[in-house]
Amino acid sequence: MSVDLSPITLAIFVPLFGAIMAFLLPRAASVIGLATLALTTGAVIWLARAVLTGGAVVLPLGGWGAPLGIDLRADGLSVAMLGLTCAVGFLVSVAALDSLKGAQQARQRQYFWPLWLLLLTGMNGVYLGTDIFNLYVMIEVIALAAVGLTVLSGSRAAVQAGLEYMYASILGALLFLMGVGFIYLQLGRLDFAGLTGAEPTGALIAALALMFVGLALKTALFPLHFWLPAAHANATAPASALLSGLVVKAALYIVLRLAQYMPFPSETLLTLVGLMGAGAVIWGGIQALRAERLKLLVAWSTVAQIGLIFVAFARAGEVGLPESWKAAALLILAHGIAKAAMFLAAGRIKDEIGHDVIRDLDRSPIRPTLAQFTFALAAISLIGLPPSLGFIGKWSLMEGAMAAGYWHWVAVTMAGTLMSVAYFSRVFAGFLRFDRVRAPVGEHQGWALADAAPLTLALAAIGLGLLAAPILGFIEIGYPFGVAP
Amino acid sequence: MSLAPFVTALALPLLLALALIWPQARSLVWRMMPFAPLPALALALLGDLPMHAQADWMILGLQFGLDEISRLFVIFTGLLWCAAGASARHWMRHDARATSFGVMFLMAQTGNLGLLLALDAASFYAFFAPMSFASYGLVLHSRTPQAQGAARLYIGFVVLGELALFAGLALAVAQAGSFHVADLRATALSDPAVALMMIGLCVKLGIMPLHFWLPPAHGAAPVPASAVLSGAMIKAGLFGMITLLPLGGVTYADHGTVMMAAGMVTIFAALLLGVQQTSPKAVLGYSSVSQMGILALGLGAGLMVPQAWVAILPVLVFLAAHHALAKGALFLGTGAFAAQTGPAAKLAVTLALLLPAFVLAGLPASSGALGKEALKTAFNAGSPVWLPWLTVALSLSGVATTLLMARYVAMIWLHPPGAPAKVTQEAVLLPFLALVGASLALPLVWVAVAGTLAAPISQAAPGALWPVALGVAMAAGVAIHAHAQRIGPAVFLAQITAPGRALALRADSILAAKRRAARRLAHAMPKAIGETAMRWRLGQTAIAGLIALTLLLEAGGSLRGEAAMPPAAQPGAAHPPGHMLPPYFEP
Amino acid sequence: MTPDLIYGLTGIAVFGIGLVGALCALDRLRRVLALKLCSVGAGFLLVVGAWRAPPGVPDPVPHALVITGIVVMVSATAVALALIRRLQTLEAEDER
Amino acid sequence: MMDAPLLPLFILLTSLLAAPVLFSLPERAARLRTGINLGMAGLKVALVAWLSLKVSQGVIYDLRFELLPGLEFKLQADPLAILFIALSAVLWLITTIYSVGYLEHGPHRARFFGFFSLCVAATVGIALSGNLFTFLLFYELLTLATYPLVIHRGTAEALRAGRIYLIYTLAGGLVLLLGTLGLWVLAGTTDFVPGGVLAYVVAVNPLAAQLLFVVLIGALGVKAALFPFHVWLPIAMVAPAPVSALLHAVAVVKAGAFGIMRVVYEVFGIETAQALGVTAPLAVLAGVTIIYGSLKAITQDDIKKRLAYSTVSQVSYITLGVALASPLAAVGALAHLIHQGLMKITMFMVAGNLAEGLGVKRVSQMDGVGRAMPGSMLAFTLAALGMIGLPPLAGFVSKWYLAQGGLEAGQAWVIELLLGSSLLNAIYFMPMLHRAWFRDAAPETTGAPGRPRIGWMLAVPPAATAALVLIAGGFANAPFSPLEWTRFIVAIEYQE
Repeated sequence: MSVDLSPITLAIFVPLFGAIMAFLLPRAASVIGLATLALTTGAVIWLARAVLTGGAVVLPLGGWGAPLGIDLRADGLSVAMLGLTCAVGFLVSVAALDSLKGAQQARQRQYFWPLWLLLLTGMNGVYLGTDIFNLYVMIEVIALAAVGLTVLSGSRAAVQAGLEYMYASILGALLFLMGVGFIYLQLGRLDFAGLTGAEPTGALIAALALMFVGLALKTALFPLHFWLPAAHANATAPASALLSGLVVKAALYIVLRLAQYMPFPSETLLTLVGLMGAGAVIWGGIQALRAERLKLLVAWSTVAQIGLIFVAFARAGEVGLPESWKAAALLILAHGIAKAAMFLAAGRIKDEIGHDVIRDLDRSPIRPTLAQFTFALAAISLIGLPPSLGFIGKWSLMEGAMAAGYWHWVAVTMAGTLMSVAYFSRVFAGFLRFDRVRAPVGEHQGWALADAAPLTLALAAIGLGLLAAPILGFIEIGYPFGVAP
Repeated sequence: MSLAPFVTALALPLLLALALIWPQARSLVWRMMPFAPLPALALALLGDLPMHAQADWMILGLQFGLDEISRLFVIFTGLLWCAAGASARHWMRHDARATSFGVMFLMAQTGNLGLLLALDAASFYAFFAPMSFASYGLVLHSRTPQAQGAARLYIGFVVLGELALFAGLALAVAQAGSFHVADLRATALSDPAVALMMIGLCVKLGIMPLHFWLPPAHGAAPVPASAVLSGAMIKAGLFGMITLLPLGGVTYADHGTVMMAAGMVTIFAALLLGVQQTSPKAVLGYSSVSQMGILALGLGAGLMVPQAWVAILPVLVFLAAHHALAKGALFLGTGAFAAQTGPAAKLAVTLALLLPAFVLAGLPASSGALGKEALKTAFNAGSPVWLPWLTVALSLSGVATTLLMARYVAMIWLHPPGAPAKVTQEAVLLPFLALVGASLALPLVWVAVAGTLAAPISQAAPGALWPVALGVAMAAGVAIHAHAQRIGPAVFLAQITAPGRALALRADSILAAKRRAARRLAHAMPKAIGETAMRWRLGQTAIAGLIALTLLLEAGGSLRGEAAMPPAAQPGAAHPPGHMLPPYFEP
Repeated sequence: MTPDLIYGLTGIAVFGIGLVGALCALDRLRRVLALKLCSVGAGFLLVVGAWRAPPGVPDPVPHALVITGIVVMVSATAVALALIRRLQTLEAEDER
Repeated sequence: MMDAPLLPLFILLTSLLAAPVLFSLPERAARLRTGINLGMAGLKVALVAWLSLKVSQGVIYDLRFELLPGLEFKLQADPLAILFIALSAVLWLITTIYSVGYLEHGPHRARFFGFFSLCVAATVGIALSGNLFTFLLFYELLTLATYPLVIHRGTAEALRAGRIYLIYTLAGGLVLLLGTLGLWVLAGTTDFVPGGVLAYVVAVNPLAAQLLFVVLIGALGVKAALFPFHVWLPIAMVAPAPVSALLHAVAVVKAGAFGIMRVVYEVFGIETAQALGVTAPLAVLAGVTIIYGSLKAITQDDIKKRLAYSTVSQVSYITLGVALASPLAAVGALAHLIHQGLMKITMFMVAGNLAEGLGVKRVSQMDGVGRAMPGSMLAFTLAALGMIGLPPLAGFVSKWYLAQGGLEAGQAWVIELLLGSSLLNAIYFMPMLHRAWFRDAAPETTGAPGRPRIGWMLAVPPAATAALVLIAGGFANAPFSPLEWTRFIVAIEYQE
């Protein structure tokens, strides 16, 4: 069979190839990793141009179209997700170069690149796939790679958390698989196009619910979030950034896609989703307020933010769904960028100060100013202050909810915002307090190349808010799906 | 008309005040002190009436001008300031706080002259306020406990007066639709507007019951300051009423009644209070209050019967001038007396002091007696009901003043006021004598200065001797001891707010405890919930149950539904099934 | 009761048992085994899909899916077991 | 004359771009930093002067940039914007000089001036915002930029204050977001248009409009320190003097007050708001705040706290004037925006000088400071007398117009309110003046004898602002004075 040289195939196979190469040539792993990312990014840009000029691109892999073969399809939303993955991934890789350069991290270095590239393959596969079974395979690939990244540091806590993550992830995937099976039983088709317009029978909805629960488990939606804080808090900084910024988004993306094509959710189900999101917002906020360590706080904030994305999804009920996904997508992009920046910055702070106990941040005479600044910028986007992308996402969320008269979602969003202010301000206080230090405090300490990547990400998270209109325009390309040609 | 003369008249004292900040300029400024009011005096004496100039860009549209009335006020006020300045120059020569005094003195002077020149309400207020506030420094000058008490009382009344005046002016301007005083006078202002303005100005004038500040303040201030406070500045209240209220056009019967009643009370109550004072300057202060009561009678009559105002107004101006000069002389004389060392010199000064004292008391043919007689005549045009009372009151006021003067003369001997250690005796004597002269000559000079307005005075009867005689007789048999005291406003305020503060403290502590408890709970609760959930795997179990339920549903629906599914609904059936395989399963 | 129904219900039951175990068991190894059970249950269900009309001609797609699922599960099990071993080693080290 | 449609953007950028540069300068590059600070501040004053000239000639600047479909980032230079922007530009220059002097040897100067610059950028942005959405952007930026300034000292107390400040203002910002959304959903636009955009909504659904008004005013009331949202303001006094000066005079509270103006005049429209029956309660609330702030101020011994409560009281004059719905009161309110800024910044700078030069931080320590620091205290005196409302100082002019406005609107209680407030002002300011000028210094409180050393950079700024207080009052009727400009604006807002 012949594979056409298409940006779509490149986006999947270049990372796969890179992962294999990096595994085989551990000494050149970082070079291979960066080169792979550069190539992948190039492919995504190519793809983005194609999408921008010609609308959605469909590539029947191996020459057969749906419903028989595997179609790969790129529309605005998937390219946006690809772009997020590649851009954030690239910058995290740059940061990883620095944080993994020590001699004692040789082992980590050896495994980081293959795992990460495998992860990239999986995610790109998810964003380009149009077939729910393929999605299942890809989320399994992602799960394995992500677990590998979680336990990379080799500490007991990390391995424990990784194992917990593993269980959750596999179980989630299996639930998804079960749903896939039921759908096949019902419809005899697994491609998105085949799902469109299906009769929303009770059984189909139940299958969908199974898939949703599986995905919720993977994306750590309250109350299925139990694995996330430990996993994200104990991984190394670049791994946390990837996990929190990108990996959970893959499952979220599938939820969005399913919502687009499946005979979705009745109003009650959607309300349930929203309530789970609201629960996440509140519970994540409370736990973040209590967290004693910086990375744990950030991880709990991820729980809360993911909840917020689901609230955005449910913000205007069934009627508003054709618009609500845009708000959710904006929040996904915003959270991906900002959270990656925040985890990298938290890692930098931990590296410089030597610990990440929030209470004692102000006891250190060392103040990694730039990393702290980055953290604050990322927090601005996560809290949702203007003009960040997070703000725009929140704006769309609240606007839709308000227009539909769903005041409770507005209230939840506001409560979540206030809580995020409260827990992030705990951290700021640690940065900016000086009267508990005996030694003279030096400013501008700990400048490093590694600061550049998170800073870029954080600035992007804020600056992209100004480009919200074009971004929104872009992700709408190729929507609604319709039946593939 | 150009603005320049007015600006010059006001800028000179102001600039001198500012110049005092530089140590190098101080001696020059003190030498200039007596001449500071000269530009204003020159303007009043030499300028052609009526004068008017305006600067729209200043404050809220500044308008200056002089008419016949204000011209007279400027003349006697300026004269008094000249004399007080001359006296102050020597009085303050070795004073540690001379600079502070000088600045306040000149600021007050600027304000006093400025308000006489102002022709619009905002500017009037703009000059009235600095005058009042700067005087605070004059009253407080000695920093003794009495001075501090007096100053506190003074500032309290000033603020009260300013506020009332502000409110009254605001109402008045809103009603008249113009800032110009002529427009205010031409408008039938509402009762509250007039009442508020009257309160604001009566504070300055010391009409009872707004007089409390006056005697202590005049007693506490240094001699030159007392002279202008008592002579010049309290007349600002009178001038304000003359210039701002629609007197002579509109009837305000109630206001007039109150004013006259207050005036009568003032005349005699001040006597009763004044004769109990031991400080000679405080006695003089009460005498001022008493004299202002006379002016209040005139004002009240004018308010009540507008037609009478034409007759009353010139008399009031005359009385103001008369009181300014006589009282100024008395205050400066007190200083001159204190500065004398030998008993002979003291006696001589006392004799000189008797002249203005008798003028004030209304010795026949003196300005005091002429003024009162003229006022009686003017009252004839007023309310017939009040006329007899007014006449009697005016006559008896002579007795009252005589008694007060007697008390004063006694007190300067019994409780001689303090004087600076190294003051030049002649230098402080000279301004005093000049004012004595001016006071005696007033009836003669008035005709020349006031022109047509002097008519009622020149036609007035010389007056009777009996009130003065009676007063002297009574005074001779009187010996009274007195004491006066008050509590300060600060203490009062503290007492009022004490329960509130205690309550707030208590509420704070309760709140703090509650907050602590809430914080403990907020820390403990999530932890407990989280741990319980972790231990019992609540979430997971619930989810497992849910999913199991879904599976059962599915089992019920999907598996049974499968059999019912029509073959046509299976797209795969139409194609070779192998093609459904992913590529890597391809055979 | 048709065989496919029996087969399907068995699959669901097996999945359910595995699910409860995976979520509620505490022992690590048991949880892995429970996940395996889930996987088997899901496999059963997919195989039922191959039974569809006409009953005589098996649909190969579900078979392919099942095989893929098994492959995925095998690798996942391997990773899980490796992690468990690693964790045991670490715990043993900590205790010493 | 050259026409530059991007002029408002340039004005915004003068301080927005200065911020990153200042952040990145090393701590020791003091001279360069000062140069950039003063250069940019001076440039901004010049640009603002140019802009005001153009606007007074009738040019309207309008820059738009679409952020979301239909939702624009919009900068607009109208006379009302000029009023605020001129205040912030001039006072920024003055405060910058003061801050350079004040923090000469302090730590974290790079950070301080960076955020300082950002803070002014936010203020300028608020002034130039052409719609409520843009206003919201800068409003939040202002919160973020001022937080590091408030906690600049880095002590536990400062941190606590900072947290309270942050929670209040961000909660306010959140409610403003809610209000903006509500406006957007109800009216389909968030533009500021003289006469308002809500006439239709008010006619159709008055309840929603009333609710929206409450939400918006509540949100802006946090920054404008309306009772009971004023709590943060006195606590935020732990900040360094120039920060307090800026917070009180220009940036934060004024942003709130300015926002209230925009909302009442250009979102609702004064007539609509009046018809809706919401202005009267707002006026009453402002009145309560005025009295409450003054009463609290009396009991404070800490100089800065007393000034802070005084701000609570004084800023509500602006709200009061807006809410009275009469052109004259509006003139008073708008003029007070400037006048209060000038007076309060003077007082805070002098308070800073007292703390810096003499170690005097409490009213009870102020005995005799007038002799030790005559220049600064003279400035303070002018400002305090202005606050009380003595002519010809600036405060008198605004109070006068407020009183006239109250009468014009038929609300005579305003006069009583103003009287009460002036009385209370006198009660808490007079003792300070009395102590400063008429008491002899207690040696143990003022430290070493002799004249204190404060550099010209600390001495000149309060003198300059005090002079402005005098000029703004004394020449209130002159062209381009705040009062005149205010009349120009009111003519537009009342569409006369």
